[in-house]
Amino acid sequence: MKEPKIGVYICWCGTNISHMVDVKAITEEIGDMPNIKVSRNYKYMCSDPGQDLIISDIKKHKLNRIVVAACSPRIHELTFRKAIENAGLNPYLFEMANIREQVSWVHTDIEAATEKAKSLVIAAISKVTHHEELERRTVDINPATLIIGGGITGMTAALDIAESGFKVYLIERDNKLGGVVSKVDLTFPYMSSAQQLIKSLINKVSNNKNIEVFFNTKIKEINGYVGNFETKLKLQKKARELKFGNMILATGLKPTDPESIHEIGYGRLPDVVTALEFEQMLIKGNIKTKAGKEPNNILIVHCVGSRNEKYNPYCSRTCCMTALKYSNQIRSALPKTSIYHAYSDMRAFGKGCEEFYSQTGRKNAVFLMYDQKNDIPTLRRAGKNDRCNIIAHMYEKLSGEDIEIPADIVILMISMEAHENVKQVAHAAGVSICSNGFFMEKHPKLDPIATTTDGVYIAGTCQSPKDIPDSVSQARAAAARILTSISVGKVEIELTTAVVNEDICGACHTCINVCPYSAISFDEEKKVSVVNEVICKGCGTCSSACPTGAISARHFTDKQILSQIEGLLAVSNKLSEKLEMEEV
Amino acid sequence: MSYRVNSEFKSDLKKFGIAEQWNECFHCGNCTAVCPLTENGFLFPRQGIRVMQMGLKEKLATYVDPWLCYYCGECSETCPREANPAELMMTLRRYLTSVYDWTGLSKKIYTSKWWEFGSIIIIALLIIVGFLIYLPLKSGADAMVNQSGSVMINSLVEGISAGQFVRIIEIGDWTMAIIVAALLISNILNMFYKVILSDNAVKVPFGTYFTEFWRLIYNFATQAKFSKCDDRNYWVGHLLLMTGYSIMFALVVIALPLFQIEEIVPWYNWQRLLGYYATFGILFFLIQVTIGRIKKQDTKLKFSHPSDWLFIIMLALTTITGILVHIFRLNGMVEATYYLYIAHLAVLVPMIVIEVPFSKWSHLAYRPFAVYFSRLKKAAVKKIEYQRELAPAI
Amino acid sequence: MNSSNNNNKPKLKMAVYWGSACGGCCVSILDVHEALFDVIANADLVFWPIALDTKYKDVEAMPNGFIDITLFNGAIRNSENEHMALLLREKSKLLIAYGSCAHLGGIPGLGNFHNRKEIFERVYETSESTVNPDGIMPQTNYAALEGNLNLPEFYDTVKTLDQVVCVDYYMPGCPPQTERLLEVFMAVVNGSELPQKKSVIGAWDKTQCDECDRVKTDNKLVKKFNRPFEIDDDLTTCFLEQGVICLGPATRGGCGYRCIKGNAPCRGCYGPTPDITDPGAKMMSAIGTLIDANKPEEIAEIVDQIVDPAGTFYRYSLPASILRRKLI
Amino acid sequence: MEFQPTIVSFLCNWCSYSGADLAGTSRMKYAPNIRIIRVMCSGRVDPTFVLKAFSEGADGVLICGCHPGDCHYHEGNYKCLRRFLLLQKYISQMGINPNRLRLEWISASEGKQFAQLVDEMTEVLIQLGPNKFKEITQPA
Amino acid sequence: MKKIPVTGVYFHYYTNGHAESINFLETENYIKKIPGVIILGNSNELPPIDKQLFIKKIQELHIERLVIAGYSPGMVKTFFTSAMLEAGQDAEKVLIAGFNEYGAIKKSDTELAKIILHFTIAGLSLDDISTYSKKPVNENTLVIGGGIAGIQASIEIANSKHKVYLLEQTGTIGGHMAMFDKTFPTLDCAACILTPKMVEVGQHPFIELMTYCEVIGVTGEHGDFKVKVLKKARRVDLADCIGCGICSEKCPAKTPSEFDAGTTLRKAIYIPFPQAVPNKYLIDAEHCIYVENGKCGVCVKVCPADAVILDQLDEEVEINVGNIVLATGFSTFDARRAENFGYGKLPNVLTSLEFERLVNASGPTEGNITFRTIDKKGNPIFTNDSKSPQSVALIHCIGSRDLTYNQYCSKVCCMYSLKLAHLVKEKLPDAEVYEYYIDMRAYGKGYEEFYERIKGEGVHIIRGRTAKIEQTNDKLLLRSEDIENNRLIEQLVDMAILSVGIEPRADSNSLAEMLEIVTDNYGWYIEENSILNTTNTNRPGITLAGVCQGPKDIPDTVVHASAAAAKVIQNIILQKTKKAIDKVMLSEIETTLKD
Repeated sequence: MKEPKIGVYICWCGTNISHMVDVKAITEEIGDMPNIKVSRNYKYMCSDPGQDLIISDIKKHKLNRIVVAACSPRIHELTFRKAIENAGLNPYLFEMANIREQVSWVHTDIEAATEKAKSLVIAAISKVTHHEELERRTVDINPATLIIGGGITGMTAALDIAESGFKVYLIERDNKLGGVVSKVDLTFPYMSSAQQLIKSLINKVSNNKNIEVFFNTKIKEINGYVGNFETKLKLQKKARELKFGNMILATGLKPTDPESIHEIGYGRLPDVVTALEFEQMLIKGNIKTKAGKEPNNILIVHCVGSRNEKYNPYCSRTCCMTALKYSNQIRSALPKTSIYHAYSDMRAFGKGCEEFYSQTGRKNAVFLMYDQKNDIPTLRRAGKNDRCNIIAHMYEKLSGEDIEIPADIVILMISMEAHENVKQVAHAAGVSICSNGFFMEKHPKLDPIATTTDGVYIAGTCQSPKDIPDSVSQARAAAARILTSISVGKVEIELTTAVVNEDICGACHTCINVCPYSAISFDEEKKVSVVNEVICKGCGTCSSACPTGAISARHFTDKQILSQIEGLLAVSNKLSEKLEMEEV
Repeated sequence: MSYRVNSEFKSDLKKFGIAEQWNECFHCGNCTAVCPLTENGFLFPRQGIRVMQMGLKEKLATYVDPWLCYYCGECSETCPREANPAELMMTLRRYLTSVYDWTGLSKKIYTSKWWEFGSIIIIALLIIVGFLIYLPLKSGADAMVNQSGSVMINSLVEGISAGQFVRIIEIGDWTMAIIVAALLISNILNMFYKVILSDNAVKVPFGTYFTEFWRLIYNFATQAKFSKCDDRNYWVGHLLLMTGYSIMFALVVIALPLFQIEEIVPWYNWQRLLGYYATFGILFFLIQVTIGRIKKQDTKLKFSHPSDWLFIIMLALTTITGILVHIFRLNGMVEATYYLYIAHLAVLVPMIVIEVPFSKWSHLAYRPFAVYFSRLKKAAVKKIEYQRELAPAI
Repeated sequence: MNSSNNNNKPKLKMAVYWGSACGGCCVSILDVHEALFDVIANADLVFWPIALDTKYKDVEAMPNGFIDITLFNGAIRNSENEHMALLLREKSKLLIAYGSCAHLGGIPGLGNFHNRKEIFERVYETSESTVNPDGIMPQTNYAALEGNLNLPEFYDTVKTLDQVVCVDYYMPGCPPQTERLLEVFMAVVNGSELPQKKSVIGAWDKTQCDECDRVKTDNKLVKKFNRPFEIDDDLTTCFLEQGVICLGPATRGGCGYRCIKGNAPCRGCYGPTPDITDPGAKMMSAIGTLIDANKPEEIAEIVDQIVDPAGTFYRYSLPASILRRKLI
Repeated sequence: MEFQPTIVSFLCNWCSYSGADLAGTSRMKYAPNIRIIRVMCSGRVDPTFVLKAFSEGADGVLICGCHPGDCHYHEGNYKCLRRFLLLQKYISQMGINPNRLRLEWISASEGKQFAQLVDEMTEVLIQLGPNKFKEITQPA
Repeated sequence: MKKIPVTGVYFHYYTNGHAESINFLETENYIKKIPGVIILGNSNELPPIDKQLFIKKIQELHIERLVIAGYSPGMVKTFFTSAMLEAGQDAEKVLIAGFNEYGAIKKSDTELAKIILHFTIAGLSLDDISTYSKKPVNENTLVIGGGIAGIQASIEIANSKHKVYLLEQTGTIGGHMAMFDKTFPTLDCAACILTPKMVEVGQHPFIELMTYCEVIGVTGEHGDFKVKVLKKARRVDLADCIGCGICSEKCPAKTPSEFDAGTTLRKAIYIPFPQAVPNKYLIDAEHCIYVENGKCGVCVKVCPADAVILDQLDEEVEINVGNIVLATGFSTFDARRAENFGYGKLPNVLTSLEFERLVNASGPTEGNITFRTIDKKGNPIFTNDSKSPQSVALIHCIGSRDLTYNQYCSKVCCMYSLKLAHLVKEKLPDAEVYEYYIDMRAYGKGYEEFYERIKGEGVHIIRGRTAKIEQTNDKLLLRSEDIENNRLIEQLVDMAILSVGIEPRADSNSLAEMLEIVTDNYGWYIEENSILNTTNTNRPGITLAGVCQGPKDIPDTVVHASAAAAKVIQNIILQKTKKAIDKVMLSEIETTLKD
């Protein structure tokens, strides 16, 4: 190893860091440490001038290790690596100390924050001293794509890719395509026909030669890595092995089961129906009570299972507008029926939606506001003199009155939940699930379609509740990524993999089953374990499990982490010594 | 107690109004906030819209809020949904008038043109026919003109003396006044029952009835609340009308023998000055309103219910006939004076009989009473929101 | 053995000393049997308390660097051990930590689960065979009638040799394999290029498993930990796969997997492979990984079957481990 | 001056480190006693690291990973849990209060929980007092 | 032609708010000629006709299938479904032919309307027709607008190794997002997540950045557009400028900074913000003293790199591209228009955008919330010298959900207001914060949870729109109804923030005219299909990305931009261009249908 010449750069992040951390003091102190050739601070390290500063220092001082203390490496690690690479240095001879998210933003005492920042910087220096050069590698992309879910999202994505001339495998758990949209009559707010739309889509998918659809199929296991995934399908009679380069998860939604919400009386009262059940009535043109009568009063309860800690804390995004759609549809067929909406906030936010809301109001729908968090309308069977089937009781917030609402049919705008097979799919595809049960995206704002696993994209309601246009857009966006990936044909792979030191490996076989990706195999000839670095994702579990220390996790080696620990504690060690001396 | 919502109620109410945009309201609260007259406990117009949308009929009957509104129109002007809350308040006033009216005539008059015009025409016809048969014009016009050349108005009728004629008209006046007052008072009692007694939330301390009574008189006389509205011109006009009308009413009904005399007193005499003031007051406001209602620019005059026009027309006709009677008298035109006098009565009487207890004019009583009742409600400690002072949050 | 006595070269001066040791290491030297002649032919034994009557002051009298090789066995338990370690370091060109005790602390190192007080109490008071009504405890200084008596100070903590002095090489084992000793000895005698200082000699870089001929499969998951007597050993399957903790995977080869050949699991006397900071921790990590359960309660239940993790994983290496001793 | 413990913490890159970042971006305040080391997965956490931290003077060690079932690498967190339980038994044998070593699950959305955890652990460690191990492992 | 079942066509004349309509009569006459088609009538009433009579008609004419045609005829669909059911027919055989769905809105779209209806009668969807034709597509793409949508679309396309011209009107890319402090609901700082993307754009080998440029003309068609671009004179040489900032320091001319939403002043030679890409200076000709009267020129003298070219002239260049992505974004509602809130008159009434800058660490006060002051020259600005407010009110829906201004919901204001409330609480923990809202639209992933969190932070969140703001002494008086608690509030606060809605850019209509695409009543660009294709426009090859199509939050914008990119990449890969449906001749369609 060459003698380390380290450059340390501490960022102010405007005032984000500098208001809580004495950046200058750290810079000075660090400058006196051994091996440190350059120690600087700058207002915005991530800006072009900031990066230029590093680049010119590398060239001028022949630096071979860089430490940047700034924000979270999850934000700017790549930026700096690129800059360092531009300066001709291997991008992995670099370490970031997170002194913003972990220090300046979360602490209030300048002295303590500065001390902590200092120890983080020293730890990064200690670690970077042991960093090694890692070389970039690429793999080819298999042009086929796997799409899980044959709903509108999956189909749109499939068509976008297939129409561009690439193979798509479309996996559907059901025996037909269409998903939830196929159970819907019309779309809001322009009231186009969901049925016509989905039928035409199904038609196109079925006629596209590039799309192979698998019905009644569930994915158990997916192996491989971006560009080269594979899965084995168990079909009725034969097994089928699929190889593909990318995949889109579009597993869709599951409507909440309203039976768990006792007040609402689903299952107990026959004329309480869910939104999807009501869609069936609309498709068939048969809006009747169970007893076959035309309803005089219809109550639509919004937010059933949504926006309530007991059920789902989130908003299901589409129910308000769907409810308004029902209101319009009922009005067209039953001009005299009273329509009541029990809602909590009218979320008419999309294009044309506010207008739709006002249009619905004009058609004599009564909007009654309830407290969806604490006071769900209570439904009971009506008495003989009530002249209706069901009476709903609730506190109306806009008037401040306790009211009762007569109803013959009650429609529940049930919330959307992630489909139950999300967990299984997530496990197979190696993506995370967030607290609400939906797939976790790579970044909630700037990358809502990618996941933390390369080559795996999510689209539609499996990411979060959304309406058809938004699902379709997301499907398109995912398709864009995949088209890019296919047309470029190559992808760079993970560099921070595990590696086996064959001179030490004792052939104990401990590691082999530890790897979740089966990246480790045993070389019978050499009698050592071997890591397939294309499959390896660099979690480092094997490295910890290896009793001999033969496996090391690149960029996170024992040596690197142990020196990081030493570095971390160096400041407090010195400090406590100082304290003791003072006490003496 | 929980109220049962009823979306059908809206269609009942529709007949009392012109605009129908109230369903557009999404309850942002802008109208209430912008209203200079609303206060805690009486949050209008939004709550009125809410009660209307929900069809809470019983609740609505306990409301005095619509009477507290003087229709400045600011709420409608700033309403983001153009839901026209001010016009709803107007509509609710019409509706409440019919609610207070126990005879049920009010509802018929408001909601049916046949009833409205029919009742007026019948009363007018009765008066015309009655005059022509029982109080016909004397022959010999010259006898009915005095030295100064003006018509002696009380001596036009065949067979009775001037004194007798005044007496007959006075009796007629009083009869009319008593009937109208009886109807109005019974309606006010009905209002009192509905607003105060049947509202379980309100228990008025007895003393309050007296301590707050001055408000009734004060508001009747000044429409002080009205002056809080931004457009003070309108309040001035309205005050002119109100005083003018009251003076005229006093002169014609209470002081008829003093007012309707044979001799023409000089123009600076009190009767004539009062008369001119009243006529001016009425005409001034009438013209203001008529132009406004035709132009439809001012929010409060944009929407005219048939009853609004009828009221204007009747009042205008009364005034014009009155002026003409005066002019003809001065010029000694006997026949013209007589027939116009009949015409004057044929307009005036139905106007008072129909408009005061059953229609638009009833507000002369309901408004001050509403102010009075609202104070009573506010004094009733049971419901906290009436007690709340207008105060910042927390 | 190919002995090559080069007469032109002076004989090596060799010393053997025992610190806190059982004597097994010295015996292992004697175990060279007839090869002893080769040793004698090439080396002069200048100091070996177990075999020769050389006094400490004779050693003190030697010039610095007089001894070519010192095989120091035993841990540093008391001040005498420490004194001798320092002395021999001064006098020796090569100081070799010989055997597990000098290398890692060895069995005496288990004393680090206690401190001096606890040990004295046990030994001089509470042990079943002790009769000490006066509660007499060893003192470093005792004014007897005959004059002052000095005893070495008994330390709280057992140390490895390299925690006291700088060590040139380590020869692991409890005791080291005699063959390994001879190989090392002959290498020195023949003037072969010596390995990098501080390294382990007389053992392989690879572990026991590399030599071990028991069958190992990929499936090492353990549902239950057994003690050796609890299983019906099939004599061919890897101990770990039978649920018996064998430190073989984390222990250097060199002994010829003798314990395992004797159907006993490896206990780790040869110490860790290079680059391992803490062999016990490494083995714990490996063993932990192999537990076949995901629920915390289930895992805890399985972990509880390892009665004494510290004693099991650090049987020979406690003083050399990261934590070194129990905190009392 | 009141004793201020030092906590060395190992956070998995995907959930817990993001969770800590979230605490940062959400400006949730917590005790400055924690020092975070990023590892790719809690499964990377070797007992050696923990012992090293204690020996270097850490008063507490906190390991955080994804919630069970959420591991970015499928089950690295389970492996961490298994080692952790064994390690905890070992350190208590060595006279270290097992409460000085904690394993917690922090997801990427649990910034708040992370902040609370740090505060709570700091409090516990203040109660326990300084870790004396450094005196043994790093004799003056 | 395929035999079709007896189909009844009903015209729903209701035009759904559109001022102009297609020629219904002509369409009726056209469709009548198709065998098997019976016109059943028309109406613009709701409900359309007498149901019993209609049922009778269905039965008499043996109608097997119904097609309702018109503007969003789905509005009345259920009437016909139930009528079919009652007439004993298959209720599911009611089809919708929505003219507006596919952009047939104006009279001139009548041909398109015929096609739509004809297709529906044939049981097909308009999407079924292959309107693509093989034709070489220029692989270069023009992206207009350098906000997050334009950035995202550019990166997506450029990553597929096709050249992108990213055209931006101002001196830097970044758009509105760069101005924001934090982004909801995760509160990551906008700059932190945006600047890496901006840098990526700046360094991308396949992106040619054209800042300070405007499109002045587009000719050609899909696959081969010729775009005339006006390169406005930057007056600083991009290659030579080293970004040292000495020129700006010395420049005597000051003007309100656009980037800081006018909360601070910048010089006439300036860099929009520190992380600007490209990070080079430019001269704002409108405020430059030299440009105005030929005197000054300080910048030229001080520039160490001789990069200033004061007499540089605008330049016209032409670029050839195959596709155009429109990502022009939005402008915020001018709060001066809503007079009752006193913005522009009362100094401490701020727009949300101003507040974003004020609370931003890189803003005028380094993130301290202070009162507005007037500097020596009379400019209202923010400095650290003035005091901080003790109470702050946020008022939602300014310029949105209001028929006087814009009827639509701006989609983002609720959430950003909650975020701003949080930021106030964070910076001024003792300050009281009030939020006045109508409906809380916390619809996205994690939004509702964020709303709950803000409620938990002690912000007073009040349902009820504030009607007006008046100055009383040194405080602002807000009058509102607290709807949920049945009371009126007159709240005195120190500062009020107006959550202004978003509007189409002022030039959106003129740009639309130049590009021959359609806008809606407000000025948002209309998508080809509101459900299945929200990125295409009526003109093939011109794609929409982000807010210019309608209000969106950041995640939706990013997804939308990526979706737009998908279409472009697809076009380039396939080397096929799309014909506009209305350009596909009717006779051609008829031939297709016969096949």
